[in-house]
Amino acid sequence: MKDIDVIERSRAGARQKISARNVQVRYGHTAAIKNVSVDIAADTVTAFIGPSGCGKSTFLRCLNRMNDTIDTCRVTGEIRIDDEDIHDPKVDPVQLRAKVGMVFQKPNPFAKSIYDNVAYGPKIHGLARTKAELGDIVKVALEKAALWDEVKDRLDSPGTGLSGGQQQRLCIARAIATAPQVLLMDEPCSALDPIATAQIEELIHDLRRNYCVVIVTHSMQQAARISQKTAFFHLGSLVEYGDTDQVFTAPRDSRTESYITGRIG
Amino acid sequence: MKDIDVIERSRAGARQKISARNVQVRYGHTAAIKNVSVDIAADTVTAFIGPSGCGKSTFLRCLNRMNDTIDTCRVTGEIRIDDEDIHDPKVDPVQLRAKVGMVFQKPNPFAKSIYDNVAYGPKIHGLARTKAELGDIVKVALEKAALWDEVKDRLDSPGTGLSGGQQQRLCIARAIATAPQVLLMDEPCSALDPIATAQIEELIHDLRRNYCVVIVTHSMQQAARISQKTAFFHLGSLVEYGDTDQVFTAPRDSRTESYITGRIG
Amino acid sequence: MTPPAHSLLKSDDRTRRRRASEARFRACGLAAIGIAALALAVLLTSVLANGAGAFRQTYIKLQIPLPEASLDKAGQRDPAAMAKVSTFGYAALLHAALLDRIAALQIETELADQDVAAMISKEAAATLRDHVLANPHLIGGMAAMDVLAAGRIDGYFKGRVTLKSAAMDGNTSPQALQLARKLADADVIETRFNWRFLTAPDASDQRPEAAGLGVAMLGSLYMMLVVLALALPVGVAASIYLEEFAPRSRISDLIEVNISNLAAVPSIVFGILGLAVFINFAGMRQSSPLVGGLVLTLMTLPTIIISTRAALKSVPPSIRDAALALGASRMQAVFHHVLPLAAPGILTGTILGLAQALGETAPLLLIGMVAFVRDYPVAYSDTAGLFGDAATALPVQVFNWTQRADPGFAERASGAIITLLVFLAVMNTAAILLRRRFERRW
Amino acid sequence: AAARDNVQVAGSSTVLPYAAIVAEAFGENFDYPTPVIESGGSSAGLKRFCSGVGANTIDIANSSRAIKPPEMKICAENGVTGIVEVRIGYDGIVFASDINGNSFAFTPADWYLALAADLPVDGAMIANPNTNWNMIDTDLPDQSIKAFIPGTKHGTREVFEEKVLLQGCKDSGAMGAILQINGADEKAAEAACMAVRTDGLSVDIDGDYTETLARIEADPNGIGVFGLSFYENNTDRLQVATMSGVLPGTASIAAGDYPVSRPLYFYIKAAHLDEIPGLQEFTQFFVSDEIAGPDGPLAEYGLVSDPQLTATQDAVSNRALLGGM
Amino acid sequence: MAPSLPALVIGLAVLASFAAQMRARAASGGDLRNLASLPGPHGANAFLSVLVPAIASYAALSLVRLIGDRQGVELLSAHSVPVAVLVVAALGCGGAISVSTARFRARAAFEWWIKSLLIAAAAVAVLTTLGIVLSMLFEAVQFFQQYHWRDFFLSSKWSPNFRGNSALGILPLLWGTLYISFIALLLAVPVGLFAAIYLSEYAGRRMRNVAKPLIEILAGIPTIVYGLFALTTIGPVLRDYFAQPLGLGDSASSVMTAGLVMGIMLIPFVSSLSDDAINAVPQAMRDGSYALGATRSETIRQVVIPAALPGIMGAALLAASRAIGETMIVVLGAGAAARLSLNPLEAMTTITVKIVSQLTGDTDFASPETLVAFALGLTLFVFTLGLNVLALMIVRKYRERYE
Ligand SMILES: Nc1ncnc2c1ncn2[C@@H]1O[C@H](COP(=O)(O)OP(=O)(O)OP(=O)(O)O)[C@@H](O)[C@H]1O
Ligand SMILES: Nc1ncnc2c1ncn2[C@@H]1O[C@H](COP(=O)(O)OP(=O)(O)OP(=O)(O)O)[C@@H](O)[C@H]1O
Ligand SMILES: [Mg+2]
Ligand SMILES: [Mg+2]
Repeated sequence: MKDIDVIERSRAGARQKISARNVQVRYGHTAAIKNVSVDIAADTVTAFIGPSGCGKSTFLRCLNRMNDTIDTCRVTGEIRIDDEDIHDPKVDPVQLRAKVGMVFQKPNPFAKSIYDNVAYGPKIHGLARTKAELGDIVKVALEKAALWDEVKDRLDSPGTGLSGGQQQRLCIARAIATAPQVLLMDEPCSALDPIATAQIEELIHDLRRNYCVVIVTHSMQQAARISQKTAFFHLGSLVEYGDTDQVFTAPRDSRTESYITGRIG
Repeated sequence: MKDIDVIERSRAGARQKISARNVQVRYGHTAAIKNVSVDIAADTVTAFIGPSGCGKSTFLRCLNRMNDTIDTCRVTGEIRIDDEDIHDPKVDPVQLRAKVGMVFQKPNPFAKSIYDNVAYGPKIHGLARTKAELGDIVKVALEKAALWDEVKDRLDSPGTGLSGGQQQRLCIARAIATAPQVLLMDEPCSALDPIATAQIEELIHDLRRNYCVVIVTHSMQQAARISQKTAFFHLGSLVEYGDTDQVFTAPRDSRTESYITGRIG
Repeated sequence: MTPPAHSLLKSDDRTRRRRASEARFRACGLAAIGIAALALAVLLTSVLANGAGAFRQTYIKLQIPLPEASLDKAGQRDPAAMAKVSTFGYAALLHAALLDRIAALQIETELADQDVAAMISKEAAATLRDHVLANPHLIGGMAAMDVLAAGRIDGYFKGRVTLKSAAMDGNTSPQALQLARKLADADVIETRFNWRFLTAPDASDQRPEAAGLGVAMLGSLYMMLVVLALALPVGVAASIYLEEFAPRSRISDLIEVNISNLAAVPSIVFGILGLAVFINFAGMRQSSPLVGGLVLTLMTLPTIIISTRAALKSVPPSIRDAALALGASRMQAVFHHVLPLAAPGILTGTILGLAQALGETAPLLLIGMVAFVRDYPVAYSDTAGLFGDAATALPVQVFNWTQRADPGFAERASGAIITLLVFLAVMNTAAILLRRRFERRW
Repeated sequence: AAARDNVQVAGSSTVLPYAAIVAEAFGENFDYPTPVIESGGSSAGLKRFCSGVGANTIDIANSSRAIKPPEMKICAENGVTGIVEVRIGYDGIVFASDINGNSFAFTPADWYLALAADLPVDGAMIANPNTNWNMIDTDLPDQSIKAFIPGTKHGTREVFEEKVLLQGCKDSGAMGAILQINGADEKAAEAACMAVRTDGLSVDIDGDYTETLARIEADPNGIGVFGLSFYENNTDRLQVATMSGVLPGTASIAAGDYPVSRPLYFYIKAAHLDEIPGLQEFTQFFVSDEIAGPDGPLAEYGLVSDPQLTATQDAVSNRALLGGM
Repeated sequence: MAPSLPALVIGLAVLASFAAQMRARAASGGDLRNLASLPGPHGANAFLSVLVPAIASYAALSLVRLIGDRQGVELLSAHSVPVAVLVVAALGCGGAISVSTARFRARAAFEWWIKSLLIAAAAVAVLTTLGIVLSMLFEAVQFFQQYHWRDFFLSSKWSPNFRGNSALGILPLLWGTLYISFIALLLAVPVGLFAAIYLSEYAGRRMRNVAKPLIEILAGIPTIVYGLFALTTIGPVLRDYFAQPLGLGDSASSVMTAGLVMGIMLIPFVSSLSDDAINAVPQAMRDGSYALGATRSETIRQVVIPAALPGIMGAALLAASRAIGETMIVVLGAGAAARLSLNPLEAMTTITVKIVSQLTGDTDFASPETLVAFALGLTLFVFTLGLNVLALMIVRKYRERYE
């Protein structure tokens, strides 16, 4: 396990998927993200940790320009994905988001059936040629998200009638069904029990082989388990960013240390 | 710590706050809760654990008759709080809910200012005689919910503009501001970082002195830390219910054991 | 399952197609707005072009001798005796005054005296009579008055009547218009802003130049007060009950169907209802704004109820749950949290409903408000009660005027439409501003 | 409800302009409030008139036709027993077309041949083949037939059918031919004479004369049926056709030369005469020579003054009740 | 005396309100938490306990008096009504004050009053229906006594006649009603919906704030203006550029003319109400779709519209209702000819138009030609009722709650 990680990490080091420079985000007049620069490698899992309200979700939403939909939100600085500036006027946010998928912190299923919730992405991207193929995609996605068994008999019932954890997994299934290259996950396991969490972590581990995964989590154990890189945010700033091992065992910044040892919140 | 727990438990054993008998819940034609009977003691923290979708939220919502608001939802069986049948036609669900507060799984702040979110309950229940008193109640509630420092400068901004974890704490503050006798909390710490979680756990610990707290959680550690009683649900049934120590160290049911050791989900 | 395009800057076929479809969709939206805007522009321009003239009016400035011999033979200044002299008597004085004036200005005209007299509005005599009866001391002297010019002369100064059309017109002649032009040059005839149009009551078919909207505006105002005071609260209350409290049952289904069905009831049927219930059964006054307001209230209720219910329905249930869980009653949850969020929809319903109520004529037909009314209705009187005086309404005036023979009324009808729209705009501003404040996404 | 202090009138929209002129003058010269004149049609007016006695019913019903026996019966059932009938004059009905178009000189037969649904030809009824005026009479202009006639709700339609179509049917000899075809069924023959074609060449107008005028302006081939007063106010846009060589006008109609006209009435509720202030005065003022005479404002506006006005004045003064009730 | 009655009742209500609050406060012994309800609800309950029964009794007694009046007997003397109302008010006042104790759940009582007011409001809608049916039933029955129902419902000929012997078949009118409404909706629903979509999803705040009220002006323009617009502008254009070249007749008034113009009038009904419904869809749902790489239009079509469907259906239904009930535009735009034809460029007419024209005509008011208006009105009422039941069933199938 350790060895593989080392190999992976060096490989990742060679290919940066996302690189952010001096990113600032303000909601109206208050800054939520202050001057964050970070490089996120392909084929890695990067964890964002930090106290509640420190700007993790906000920064995550910058990476696929989801902040565009919030009127008061202003993003400055440069974010490049595959060396292309995502704020370039020529970039279509639609294409960007097809490439950079996202699971939100609050589960937000569509007012559609469970099946349609998952099939929606593949449909609009034309990932399936036939109905059967689409059915397969849905099934595989739900299986990966550890939801298939629970919902296979009620694919037609509305996605909004699921339990909290089921909704969360539905949103994960929905996101992976479109096969993005980068997957942004905002606390994807917050409403899940340990077993489901383990299944999702396994999924993330699998995804890492081909994709770049960024995950926001409050569980330091989880971060340590699944990520190769960890970024620690505090009050809108990126305080520390490095290999997960290093961040958790030998943090460079005193704030990181305090947070990890449970002294600041 | 141990000793106190024993004392508490014996005391609790004497005074049952909530007692449910043969509770069944169906959504349309599918049963979500099957024949659950349970006694919940006053001055205790009771944890509901179980895999996602097993009916924890559903059962919790029975206890303050929140399921009344779902058209398709049918609750049968008997639930008594303070020895009064809550389904008695003479019982006003409004008074019931004033007595039995609730924090929902998905944070649902009102589309109002942060201050108004918290002040709403005390206002309608007339808990404050003056504006200043109301302000105090709001402040104390926000402090207890570990949110005061983050929002004290923006009490006027909308509650919906908070981060996920902040919204969750806002909902906790809102619930405790009305000073209910029973507090039902559906995964109140799911979006919180460890420090905030610790603060909320401390709050729960404090609350226990006077209130009856029921908490749904996916974190077995959390259940072990804060609860005196634990109920394990599986596929809509109450599989095991007992002292937390016993449930975690010597589960009687094999399913409980599998779940705790991470074998079923 | 090839992953989508690798470069964000270059798009593949599918993306191009999707983007084109996006552009088409957006264009459709814009086109829809365009259609609506175009229709609005066309309608408004035609109304404005036709109706602007109504806001200007031509007057003849006259010095009118008031001989005691013809106005107060007894010389007692006894009002009853003076009132015996009818408008016909005063008309003669006016005609003489105009002829004198023309003679004094040494303007040549081939017109017969009676055709010259026809240049003065028939309304003028009544105005003069009222003036003299109110100021008896004037008798024996002169009265300086600006009197209304007849409709065709007025039309000439506004471009509605031309020398060419006058040549074929049995009611005027090119000579009359030429004379009017000379008088205007001599500053005897003047066209100026027409306050009377907004204040004066309706006039008969012979006097388009005197017709005004005073009574109609008061009538509409009273009716809208009734509608606003009843339709909005009753409509919102009914919606709240049906949406938030009524048990889901056959009965509530029936009520729901019944309300949408009411929306499809032709407006004149509400008139039948009003006549049967309010006038014949309850004995309320015919032609009164109170009955009109009640009928319009019933007519607008479905619009308000339907939109309010839709608005209530779209408030997320989690908001209600949150309030209920705090021990708020359903009533409190609705009034404190749901209603504010539903406010935009409710206000839209109100805007549409009031627009409908303000512009509707047919139901008023049967309760006697499509009428010729000259006396200003008062809001309250001991004999007639609240809003019990006979009145008309703005759309009624439009309807009436478009039916009249004299082309001068067509111009006034358009002017009345402009006024109606302004009235509507004023009435709805509050709703529009409020709605703007409440509109937000959650 | 408290007693009213204004006179309340309802009924025919044809009578409305005349009633409004009188009401206006009445309001100006008397100390009573100006009467309220509603429109809404003779039928609705008479219906409200007959709905009972009391302050919430009307005092006068205007009508463009005489009240009918079944209506009288309902009136009586509702307690409205004393009714004074007043004929105020005659309404001339004229045919007019766009001012810039061809001029026409009609006979009733022309109209019959132009508008009949079916025509008797060689012993059989065939669908009216005429589509152009000069197919009927070569003296008429070469212009396709497009007639805007009053809809069946209008009293004018009845007059048009009887005095133009039926007359034309008889004049043209078609009546005889039809009688031959249908075996001398007089009633059916009359109905056939008055049946109007439905192929779009004849257009019913349910609205008022302004609508007819607008339609002619939108379709310059159209010829419309108008009231005399309406035409006289729009001589710059319409040219009138002669009927059997007579030009319509108040004089020619009063003299009986111009054939198409109808009487206009109003009905007074006798029970209200002493209850409603000003009602008696208003009715007398209405029929006074000053107003309804040949030189009065009503005639000036296009009402054909009733030659028997004096008799009417007496009837009003004496409250002569209808049907001797 | 009469005008002072309201003043007296309101005075009593205010008095009761204050007294009840004082009593409650006194009962609380200084700590409001001892009360089952706050003083506010106590006061409000007392206020309504006086006001609502007083108004209700006034209404009921007046009704009794009226009914007596209509029967020609005096069931109640004029003075007894105010006295009775005052007694009721005083009883309410006393009762409300006396029950205002610490344990009294005043809020529940107060809400009971409010709820009864809400029910009363909902009852208005039902009573209106009842009133409409009753006010037409008598005359409709008379009509069917004079005219055979089979000829009315099944005949395809409509040609009323002054001398009786009229053909009064409803079918051509029904057809015209449906045809014209259909065309109107064909224009109004897509245009209105697209306008709503553009306003809520694409337009900036400024444009939206301007455009929405502007479009709503269309709903405020009197229908006669639309009618004239149809008659003088749209009609001739359709005739000269479509009907004549296509050989579909040469009528300026046609189903198409009226339908299109009516469609324009209905745009704001669809657009404004749909806009509200679309706006009420939670942003989180849109975000979910955008995050999957959906374009705006895909999001709107597949996520937002389904979620807003109940509101949009309501808007369309309202527009349809208005189309069926509209008169003036049809009179001027479609003509007055009752005809059963498929050609949209031919003149036709609707039930509503004929109701108005037969009611405001010059025919004998006791004859079937006039009475038919009531039969038409009642038939239309029943017919639209059927359509609405159908619509409700369809809407039910699609309704989904979302969060
Ligand atoms: N509104 C609803 N309509 C229909 N089914 C529902 C509804 N809410 C919940 N369910 C179903 O009832 C079952 C129990 O749901 P519940 O929300 O109680 O689960 P839970 O134990 O809280 O799970 P989680 O930990 O994921 O929140 C699940 O299978 C769920 O899909
Ligand atoms: N829509 C918004 N409008 C205004 N302020 C916002 C908005 N969303 C977030 N904020 C503020 O920005 C800051 C960062 O929020 P963000 O959601 O990124 O936090 P987070 O790190 O995700 O926290 P959590 O762990 O609680 O989800 C917080 O202070 C929050 O209150
Ligand atoms: Mg977050
Ligand atoms: Mg749950």
